Amino acid sequence: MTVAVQTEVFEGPFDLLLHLILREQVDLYEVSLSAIVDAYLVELERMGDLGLDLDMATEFLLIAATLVELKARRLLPDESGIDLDEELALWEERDLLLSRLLECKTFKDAAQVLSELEADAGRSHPRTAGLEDRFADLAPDLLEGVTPQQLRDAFVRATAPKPVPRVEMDHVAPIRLSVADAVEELVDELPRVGRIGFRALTSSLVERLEVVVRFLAVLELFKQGLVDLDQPTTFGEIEIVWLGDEAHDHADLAAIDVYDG
Amino acid sequence: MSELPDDAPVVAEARRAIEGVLMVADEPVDPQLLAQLIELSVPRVEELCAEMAAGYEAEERGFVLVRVAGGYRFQSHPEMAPYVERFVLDGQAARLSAAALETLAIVAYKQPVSRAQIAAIRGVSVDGVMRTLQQRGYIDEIGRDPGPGQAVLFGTTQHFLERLGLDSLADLPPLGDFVPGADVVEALEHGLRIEATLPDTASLPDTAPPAPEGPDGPVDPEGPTGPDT
Amino acid sequence: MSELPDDAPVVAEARRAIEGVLMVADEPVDPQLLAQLIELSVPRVEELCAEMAAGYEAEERGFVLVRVAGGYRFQSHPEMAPYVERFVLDGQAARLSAAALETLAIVAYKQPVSRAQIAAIRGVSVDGVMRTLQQRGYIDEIGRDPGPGQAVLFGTTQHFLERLGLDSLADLPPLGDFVPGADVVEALEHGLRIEATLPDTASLPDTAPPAPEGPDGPVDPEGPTGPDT
Repeated sequence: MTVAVQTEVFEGPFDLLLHLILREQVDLYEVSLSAIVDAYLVELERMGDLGLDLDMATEFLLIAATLVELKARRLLPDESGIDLDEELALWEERDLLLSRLLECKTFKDAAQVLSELEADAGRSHPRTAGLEDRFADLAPDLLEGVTPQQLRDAFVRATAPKPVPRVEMDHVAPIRLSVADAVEELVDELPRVGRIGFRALTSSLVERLEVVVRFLAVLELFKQGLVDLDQPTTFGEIEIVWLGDEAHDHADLAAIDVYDG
Repeated sequence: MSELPDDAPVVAEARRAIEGVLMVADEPVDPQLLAQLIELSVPRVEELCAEMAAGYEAEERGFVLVRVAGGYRFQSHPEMAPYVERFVLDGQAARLSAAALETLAIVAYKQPVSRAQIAAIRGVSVDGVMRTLQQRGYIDEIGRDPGPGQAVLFGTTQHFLERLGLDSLADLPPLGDFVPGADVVEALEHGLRIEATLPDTASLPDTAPPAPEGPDGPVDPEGPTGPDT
Repeated sequence: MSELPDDAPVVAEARRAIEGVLMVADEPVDPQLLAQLIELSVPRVEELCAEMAAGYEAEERGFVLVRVAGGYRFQSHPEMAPYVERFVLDGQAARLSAAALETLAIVAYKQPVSRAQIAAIRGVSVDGVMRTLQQRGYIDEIGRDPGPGQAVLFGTTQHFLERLGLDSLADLPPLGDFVPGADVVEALEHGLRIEATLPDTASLPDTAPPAPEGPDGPVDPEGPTGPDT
């Protein structure tokens, strides 16, 4: 089951963020962006090994994007350029993220206790032997009230295919853009420009989701060794450098289909 | 008791272990198996069980430890039968569990069928349920598989037909349209994935026919949570 | 024991009857039903069961009498697990994954709750995990949201209580116990600190929502800031 993509340590993006902040005592403003992105990349890679869950991957990236946004504001203290509404929105975003992290932590701890309860209870096994034969005739007829129709329905139910574990993607469906498409665009575009900043690469995009998909596509290319990612200065722009040759064989990109539900 | 003092802790532990195991066993437990579990000799185990049985009787417990069908098991004390009878008559929900009904349905429609075949369809062990059904006289052994292993084959009984008000098996409601498609059956039998073949997955939640179409499985009346949240 | 001498035979018989009935039960038996069977009051039955349970423990039996999911049943003693587990090996359900446990915790504490609400808290889609939990009988659909969309609402089952050894949901440790302490909140706030860039920092405290609402705070009505935002 894909959602059971359980890395040993992190169950999801909140988890990783919780970990980064609480266990590593990371101050997101004092650590370099690349460290955080690296941590997320490592997680993505681990997830990839286990069969990537696009949902979770996207969520990871969204959180990463939020963090980048938070950091970006911090790093560009151009007061004239920042509009009040945006600033307030940022605060709201932060508080939302904060309360979600707290909620996540609460249920994580609660789950731990439930798990202990179950483990304790699991050491004791119930008696289920049931009725002894000598009482069998006594019990009222168990088929009382059961119709042949119900029996047929039960058969249909019993023989219906059991849900097959698989990557759930339908709910990401209304996307007009897929990672595979984005990769294709990039493979088309990057050889021509050679080197480009991520910001420039996404400047024409309106929706956050599009940016995320683009980001995911960049990561995919990085994973495949077709681009190099560089962040020349701490907190700086991410630079993407094309490593592949001019006419990259698209067939090599077949693997991306994994993302594409 | 005849143990030497040194033996006492071992014996006490062995008794507890036997009590624990017999409490959860659905079937009489072979003394051989008990001996293996608690690492004592079979005669020693039998001696212990006899002592325990006598002990329960002496303490006037509501249960007894008996040796039946080649093994030991706990059962209610015969003198408690009036209470147990009342419990059976008033208390026990007088209906088949969903699991039992499904198992019975499989036997009815697929007979002759072996336990293993039913377990394969249901995806769980069906021993307990099969025993109940047999105990109730709804199903019975009707032969043996000629193949290797000679698995016992089960079928429904005359009593079953009577209870359902049917003259013969031919009167069972036809499965008709509800028979899963050949691809589905095959996929089930081979434990394969069924790939969605509908062209427009985005519209699936609304248009997908009820049961066993896609890999999403039949049970999601709400449709995928997602875009509509 | 506190019974008057006159009471003694009645009590002894009641104990035996309870033992006998529980021996043939395959699920926890409601004290109400026991009371009816042995013609004593429910509190009296509960008192007796508690005494019996304490008695078995004192006698170092290999089994225990527990109250779980609203009823009484016999179980093997947890200390006998090493023996019993070798015996009931195949009956062992696989442990729940961390994801499943966290989802289960949300359902347990927030029920009735919809898939979308859970996904909002978890930050990931929970469809697969929910299906696993439902298949394994821990949760079930318990109704529909009266609001628009009529989302299916989920809650925990009887089986959940049995698996966790709880008598009722009231026995769950209070959620308040798990709300992160001030140190954690502070660490998180620090980690997500935004340095004010507005000219007038004094106005910030008003506009920024105060402290986080904590886990019981409003769930993001828009669902996860997921792919669909």
